[in-house]
Amino acid sequence: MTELTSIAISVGFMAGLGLLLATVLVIANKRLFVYEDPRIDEIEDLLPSANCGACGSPGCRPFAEGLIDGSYEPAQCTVNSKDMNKIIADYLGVDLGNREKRVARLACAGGKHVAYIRASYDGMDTCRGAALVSGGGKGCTWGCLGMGDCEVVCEFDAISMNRYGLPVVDEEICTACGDCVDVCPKKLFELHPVSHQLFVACKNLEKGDEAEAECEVICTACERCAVDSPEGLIEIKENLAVIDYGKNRISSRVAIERCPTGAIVWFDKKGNYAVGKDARKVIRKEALPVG
Amino acid sequence: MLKKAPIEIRTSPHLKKALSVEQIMRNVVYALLPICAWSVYQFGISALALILVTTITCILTESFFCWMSDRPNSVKDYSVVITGLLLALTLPPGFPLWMAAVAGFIAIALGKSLFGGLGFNVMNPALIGRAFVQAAFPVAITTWTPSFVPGRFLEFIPSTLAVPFMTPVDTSDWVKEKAIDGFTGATPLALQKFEQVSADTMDLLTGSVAGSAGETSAIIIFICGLYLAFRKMMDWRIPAGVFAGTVLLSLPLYLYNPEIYPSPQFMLFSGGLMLGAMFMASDMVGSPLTPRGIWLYGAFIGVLTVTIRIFGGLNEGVMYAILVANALAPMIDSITQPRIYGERKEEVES
Amino acid sequence: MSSAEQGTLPPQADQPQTPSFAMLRTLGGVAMLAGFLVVMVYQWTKPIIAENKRIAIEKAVFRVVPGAASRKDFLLGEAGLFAKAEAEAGEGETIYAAYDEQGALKGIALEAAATGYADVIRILYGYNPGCECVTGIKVLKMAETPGLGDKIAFDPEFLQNFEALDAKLNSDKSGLENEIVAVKHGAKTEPWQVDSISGATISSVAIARMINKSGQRMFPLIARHLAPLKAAGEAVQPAAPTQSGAE
Amino acid sequence: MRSFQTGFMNIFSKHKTFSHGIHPVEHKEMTADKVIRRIHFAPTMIIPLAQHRGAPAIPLVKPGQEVVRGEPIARAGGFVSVPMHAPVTGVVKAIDELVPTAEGPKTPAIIIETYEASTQQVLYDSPRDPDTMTPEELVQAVQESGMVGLGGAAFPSHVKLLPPKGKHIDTLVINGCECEPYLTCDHRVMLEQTDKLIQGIGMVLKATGAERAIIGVEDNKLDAVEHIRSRLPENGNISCQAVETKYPQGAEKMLITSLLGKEVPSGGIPADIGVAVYNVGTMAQLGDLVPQSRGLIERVVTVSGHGVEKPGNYLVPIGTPLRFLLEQVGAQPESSEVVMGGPMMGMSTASLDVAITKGVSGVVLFRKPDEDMNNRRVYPCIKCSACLDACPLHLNPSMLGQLAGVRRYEEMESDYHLNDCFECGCCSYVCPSNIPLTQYFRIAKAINREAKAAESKN
Amino acid sequence: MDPNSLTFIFLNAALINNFVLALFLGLCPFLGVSAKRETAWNMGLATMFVMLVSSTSAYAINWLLTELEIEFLRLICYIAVIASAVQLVEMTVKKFSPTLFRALGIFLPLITTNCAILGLALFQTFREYDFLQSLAFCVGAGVGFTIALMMMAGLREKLELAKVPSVSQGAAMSLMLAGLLSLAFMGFAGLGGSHA
Amino acid sequence: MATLPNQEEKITLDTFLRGLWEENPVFVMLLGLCPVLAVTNSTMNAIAMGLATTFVLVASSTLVSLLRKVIPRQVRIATYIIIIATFVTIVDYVIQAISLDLYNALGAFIQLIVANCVILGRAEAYASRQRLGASVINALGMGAGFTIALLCLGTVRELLGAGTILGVQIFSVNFEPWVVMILPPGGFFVLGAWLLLFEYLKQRKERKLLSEEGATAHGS
Ligand SMILES: Cc1cc2nc3c(=O)[nH]c(=O)nc-3n(C[C@H](O)[C@H](O)[C@H](O)COP(=O)(O)O)c2cc1C
Ligand SMILES: Cc1cc2nc3c(=O)[nH]c(=O)nc-3n(C[C@H](O)[C@H](O)[C@H](O)COP(=O)(O)O)c2cc1C
Ligand SMILES: Cc1cc2nc3c(=O)[nH]c(=O)nc-3n(C[C@H](O)[C@H](O)[C@H](O)COP(=O)(O)O)c2cc1C
Ligand SMILES: Cc1cc2nc3c(=O)[nH]c(=O)nc-3n(C[C@H](O)[C@H](O)[C@H](O)CO)c2cc1C
Ligand code: SF4
Ligand code: SF4
Ligand code: SF4
Ligand code: SF4
Ligand code: FES
Repeated sequence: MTELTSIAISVGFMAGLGLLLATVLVIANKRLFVYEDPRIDEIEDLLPSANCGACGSPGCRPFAEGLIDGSYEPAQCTVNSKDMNKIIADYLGVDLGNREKRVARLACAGGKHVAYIRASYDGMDTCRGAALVSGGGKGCTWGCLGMGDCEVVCEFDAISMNRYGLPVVDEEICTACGDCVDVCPKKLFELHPVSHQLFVACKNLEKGDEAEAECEVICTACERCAVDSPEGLIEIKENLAVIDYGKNRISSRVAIERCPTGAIVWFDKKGNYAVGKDARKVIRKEALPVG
Repeated sequence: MLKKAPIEIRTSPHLKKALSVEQIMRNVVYALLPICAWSVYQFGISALALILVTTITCILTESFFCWMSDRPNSVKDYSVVITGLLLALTLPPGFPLWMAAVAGFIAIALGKSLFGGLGFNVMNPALIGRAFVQAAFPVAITTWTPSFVPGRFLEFIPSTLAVPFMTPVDTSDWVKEKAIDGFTGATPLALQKFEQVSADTMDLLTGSVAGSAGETSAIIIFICGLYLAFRKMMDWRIPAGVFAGTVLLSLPLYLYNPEIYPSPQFMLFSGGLMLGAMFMASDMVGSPLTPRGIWLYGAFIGVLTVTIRIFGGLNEGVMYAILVANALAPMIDSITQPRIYGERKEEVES
Repeated sequence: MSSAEQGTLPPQADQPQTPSFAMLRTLGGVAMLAGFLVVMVYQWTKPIIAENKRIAIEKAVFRVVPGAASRKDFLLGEAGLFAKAEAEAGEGETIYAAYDEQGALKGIALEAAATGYADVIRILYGYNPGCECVTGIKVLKMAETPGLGDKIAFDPEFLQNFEALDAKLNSDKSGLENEIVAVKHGAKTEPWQVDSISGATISSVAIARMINKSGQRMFPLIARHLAPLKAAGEAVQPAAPTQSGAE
Repeated sequence: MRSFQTGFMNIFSKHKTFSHGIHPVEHKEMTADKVIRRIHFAPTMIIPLAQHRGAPAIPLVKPGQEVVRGEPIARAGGFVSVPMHAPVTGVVKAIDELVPTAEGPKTPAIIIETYEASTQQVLYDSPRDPDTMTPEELVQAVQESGMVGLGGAAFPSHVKLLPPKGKHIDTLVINGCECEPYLTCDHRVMLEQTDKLIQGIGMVLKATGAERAIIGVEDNKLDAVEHIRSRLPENGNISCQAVETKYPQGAEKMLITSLLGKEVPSGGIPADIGVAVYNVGTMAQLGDLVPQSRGLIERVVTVSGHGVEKPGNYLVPIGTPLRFLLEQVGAQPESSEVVMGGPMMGMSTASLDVAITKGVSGVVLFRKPDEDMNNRRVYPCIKCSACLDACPLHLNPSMLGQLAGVRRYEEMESDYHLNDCFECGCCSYVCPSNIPLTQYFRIAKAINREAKAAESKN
Repeated sequence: MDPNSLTFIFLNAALINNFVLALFLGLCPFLGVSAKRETAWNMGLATMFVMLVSSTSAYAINWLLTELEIEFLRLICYIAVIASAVQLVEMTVKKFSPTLFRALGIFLPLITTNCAILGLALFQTFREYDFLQSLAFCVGAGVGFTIALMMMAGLREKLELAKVPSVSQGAAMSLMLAGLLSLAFMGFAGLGGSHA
Repeated sequence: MATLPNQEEKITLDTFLRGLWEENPVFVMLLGLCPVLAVTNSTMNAIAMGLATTFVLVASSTLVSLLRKVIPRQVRIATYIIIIATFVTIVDYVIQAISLDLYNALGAFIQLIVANCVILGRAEAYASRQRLGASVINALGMGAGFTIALLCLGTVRELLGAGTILGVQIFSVNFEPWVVMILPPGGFFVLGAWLLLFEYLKQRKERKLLSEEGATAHGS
């Protein structure tokens, strides 16, 4: 067949094919259209996809959906960078929303150098494991076992173990995801707004001498903090000082000043804490002997 | 009282069976030594050199990668020695040493260290090493030399000492000069495949045939395997499964047409099947966990081996069969999870 | 989709109207354009490609039939011998008759195929009715292992087998006197045997098998239609169709 | 497959058994022939209020109050709970003192100062005839006696007398296996308190309305079997059978399978298949206490291990401080680990100030040299499937362990039956890689439990 | 065995010249969707389905084109038709069976234009298979693809539990695994070929 | 990350370089692997395939970018595919015209360029949103990146697998070739090895940075 016919045929054929496909697609689009909001994907792209749950939703995609139907505020994602959240806010035409930064705080100050070790644990190097074996080797059965499950679990590397085997939270980085709260077998972590500056770093329920026999920075329930601070801010429950954060406004440093052990502490904005001046000075650097 | 030492606390159970990994591995090495000795007796210093080279390369590679990925050096657990020995046993006696070294390196690097070392490898390292060189140097790995050559303890097989990365010399004239009567350079399996002549079972058992160092003496291998099985250091179910699978497929074929299809006993005792079943399929790391899975795995290897040998392009299939089975192991496991004590019927369905 | 417009889109928008015409227009137009471009390129390259192909075949034919200078294509089958030009497909296998300058039939090139080690191997081989022997082979397509199976294409020692591979017809001209078989490397004793490449027995066997198979079928036919094949050489025009069984 | 194995094994062992399980070294010879001896009363007694499964008991006494040996000092805190009785005659020092426990967390306990002068006789009883009592009265009596499972679980015994609605108990299984190495207290009880044992069984038969009772004893205690058989009542509804010596033959599920060939449904309790399991010690004590309407104030404890100078079976008042007990039996200086219970399931304790509670069937002391077993190098799982062949419940410990290694706990529960594991320790025992599998599983369970609790909260 | 027999075509496509491990077709989905076993399985099914669609439609188009003697438009037509056919299927499934869509549908766009699908169509044309042969070829390819995918997924799931060195995690690992698999698959070479 | 998709970016050197390294289609995005592995058993093929792909990439990007305003969303994929297929067909015939041997060597993979995810990906993700210049330059970059990747594999595989590069003997004549490198597994292994190498270097760099920042460094 001649070249021209061939050209004609092919061009015609293609045109036909193109139109055919187009019609099919048109019909398809009319008949079989299922709408889903494309913004979900777009926002999800803008989220860190850490799926940590710090925002309070199961993961990043549900959070994105929540953002669109307004059940969440962009700033609730504590992992994302500020300006990123800003972009999302503008994109959705909602306001950023701002909630106070929360951080994880450890209710134990009994490092190796001040807390008495009753038995040497030999086995899996995890707090969970140790806690299951007669509660672990530590004299204070409420205290931190210092094997760093929390350090491991923190996806953001906000926790590092110090030389005395106590986890230290870097409040800059902490996103209050709460993983460490869940993982700690002794339930020593609590999530607090940074404005909660007064804090009792102990959970031991014993009192007096037998308490002090176990740890030098233990709360002995001597009640000084409760007496010194404004009415009702602190009261002693089960031999332990408990702060009523409802009255957080009236909290102040005076509460910690006469604490003999330094079990109650005052956090500054940067996240490092101070003990009262009457607190027994700990000069020991090395760990206490076992047994 | 008790105050001499501080109290110690441990988790239960406080008793422990004596058997430990390094013990198992050490015994496997013991079980392999007689086989190595026999192959040296058969093929002379070439075999010896081969064994040493592979083993040493494996050890060096292992230590190197442990150092790279700062893991504790895991040479002490002997598993890498096993890898080296088994690798050597699967290679032709005249295999150039430099190629053997390549095989050893690949076996550990690709087969083991890549995945994190002992226990994490998904396929049998030794066989990965062999499969690699078989694909890389198909000619060298299919050129066989006769056993019991006079003066084998004094001189190397010429191809053994090939210059690294260079082609080995052709051994055929060396074989002629050695005047081994009617040695065709073909393994019993090759002969079977291409000329339909089955070697005599007795020869296979005693190993007076061509073949790789470890595949020519079924009887010794079998005995050494039994030793492991009795020491409960190797799972007898795997070799049993392999043998079962082999017979299962080859017997009907044989009965159907004895002319072209080899006999089951030939299938069992020829080639690497015995070594493969006893020492390589039985590598627990690559094999399934569940009881039924283990049987399935063994049988599958047997069947696949026969299939490849009879219908495939290659005349030996054990290696590939085991590798494929390793790859299938996770799936076998997941479909053969054991029914647990007191499991209710409806749970079994769901 | 620019997210600006998305931003204005209400969260639960019902389906947006489909721009039917735009879709038809675009797709149709683009398709037409495509068709045009392709056909143009096709028309332009067609002759060149055809030429390339011809040269390729010629090269192959002349290689397997030494001393050939020109070729004619025929279809040969039970139905008879036809010049390729006016025959419809399916009346036989394509064979290439090769002639020297004087137009004397130097030999005939045939195609054969069989499964090798990796995949199907296709070859072109030359057959000389005069000496009743195979005069050469050329591998057209294979996927054999490089450095091993693929030696069948160039290994001189192996190709030597086919420079004068005996393919005598048996007495009643119904098939080959003796089968063409491959034997292990260095075991060749008879002129109709093929000396395998060691380490590539399978590939070698495949070659021998395919030549034997095609030879058993085609050589007798060729013998029957030798005259017209020869004649085609002298004739300036392609030979007229000669009915089979004429002689 | 399983039934095949079971049958298969029965060919070899002459006695009934279950499939899988292990054969650890027994070490029972150290104490098997030591008759039960009473030890002195400690100067102070520690009675934790929660030393049984279920709700803790509620104190009835006040500090400074005098108590007589056997007098109730705390009442049951609910149905699944039992009262406590004074183990000595003395004076109450405190009623909510926080004391260390073998489990770990400190719990409130009643502290009693012993009167040296007192003869420590139990004056606090009133004889009665069990045969005249109705089942209801019997159950009542059992609870009042403060009886809990002495086999280890310390589960209130009376609860097991009243099966859940719709269940009827037709068979009693009396657990005299004592499969734990070292322990021999049940063995001695079977030899020395046979009549009490049989009497107790009779009472429980009546209370539950069960037709028959089978006493299962491992075949390393055939003397006990003979002895019991010689004393059995002729009406033949109580029988005594030997079962293969194999750990954990004593686990109730295993014992039921061995004796009756039935399986307790996964996640269920023996009552689901009409069986209740009681330990022989439990029975013997019931047979002793109920007729005199006394309370449980002492139990037989095997003190053994190479760290003990005078290993033996001792009748120990509930509440005796561990430290005092060890002083009595003499602990060698180099002994460094104290295990409460058997070495397979018992946990070592971190403090010597814990009390001997109702659930403690043995105390085992290890010396440093004995422990070389424990601190071996841990390798990755080599998939040897030894653990699968050991697990009496046919779980897949290897897979469970690997999942635990990467903290995929929910999967362990949903896909690999984590919650069926009763922590017998067989898998850890056989694992050539020395992986602390059982410990992994305890951790996983704990974490899952907390996760669930959190779920239900919000 | 006869190279054109249906069995051989099937075996060849499934094992000997496995699409992924020997011919390098469809690697993107192979590496992308082989992390979990059940997704891999669904992916396999989806692929097999799409292959059927493409194989049949390719067969039809090729016939039409040869009739019109415009074979040079083959590629365009193949890809265009296959793509829109699959898209159609996808939308239908999405509309009428959301569950099925969640299982298989999500993969369809991924597959539409991948090498395996188009390669299938092209190869069956080059090799001039008739309809039945094309079918055998297509099923074989699908099965082979699924097997490879499942093996890969199994191994990768197993390695999820391993302490893999940080360097070799991720794509490199997957490729090496694929390499090992294809090494193992070399054992199938010449299956059914050697015995005439 | 902070750029929202709707901004048309202005042409910078990065527009081109991106394709070479941090968005390299093969080593980073792992797209279009099939041709990469299939045809790299010799350097020649690698080059040819690289050029062919680049051509299609550029041409189709041009057309798509030109038509981006008139193509409705619903038919964009179909349209892109047709456009791509057209150019592939053209390349296909041109190569046939140039050299049959090369054509046979590359096999079906020339036509399979259509299916190469990179090209459609570019059209969809970039060309359909950017102005002509940007698209072309970016396409060129991508093509170059693709070609470089092909070369990385091709040279290694040919060198080890045959002892030659572009057919030229590199090692001594009786160098024993590693056949496996030209076989399918070799393809996977070599690419895997490259990725391992890159990953190793990357991690070593990071470790250096960390140690410089000191122990207080946190990755966030
Ligand atoms: C990686 C590899 C590639 C192979 N390639 C071929 C091949 O292309 N052709 C062939 O005939 N045999 C091939 N073989 C098959 C073996 O070489 C087989 O042993 C040999 O064909 C048997 O012939 P022989 O008896 O001369 O050794 C290959 C084997 C392997 C392991
Ligand atoms: C949480 C829990 C609940 C139980 N509930 C019952 C029950 O309702 N009825 C019963 O007869 N036994 C019940 N048991 C008793 C068990 O069947 C078993 O006898 C007891 O746990 C001691 O067994 P062990 O030592 O093997 O753990 C329960 C046990 C546990 C741990
Ligand atoms: C692994 C394991 C081993 C056990 N071994 C024994 C044992 O040797 N002797 C025993 O009386 N109870 C043993 N038990 C407890 C029994 O399962 C069961 O709880 C007990 O016999 C119930 O009787 P009780 O409630 O009177 O203690 C064991 C439990 C487990 C989980
Ligand atoms: C019975 C048995 C067989 C073994 N077989 C092999 C083997 O075939 N190849 C190998 O590399 N290692 C083998 N090993 C050693 C070890 O399991 C192997 O190195 C692991 O695969 C390394 O992770 C074997 C070990 C045992 C106990
Ligand atoms: S806080 Fe809790 S988790 Fe962290 S180290 Fe202490 S005990 Fe372990
Ligand atoms: S794990 Fe704890 S420390 Fe780390 S981010 Fe979450 S809350 Fe903060
Ligand atoms: S501890 Fe659990 S998993 Fe291990 S053997 Fe016992 S029951 Fe099985
Ligand atoms: S016994 Fe230990 S090593 Fe063996 S499979 Fe079980 S966990 Fe793995
Ligand atoms: S290139 Fe993506 S599937 Fe082949």
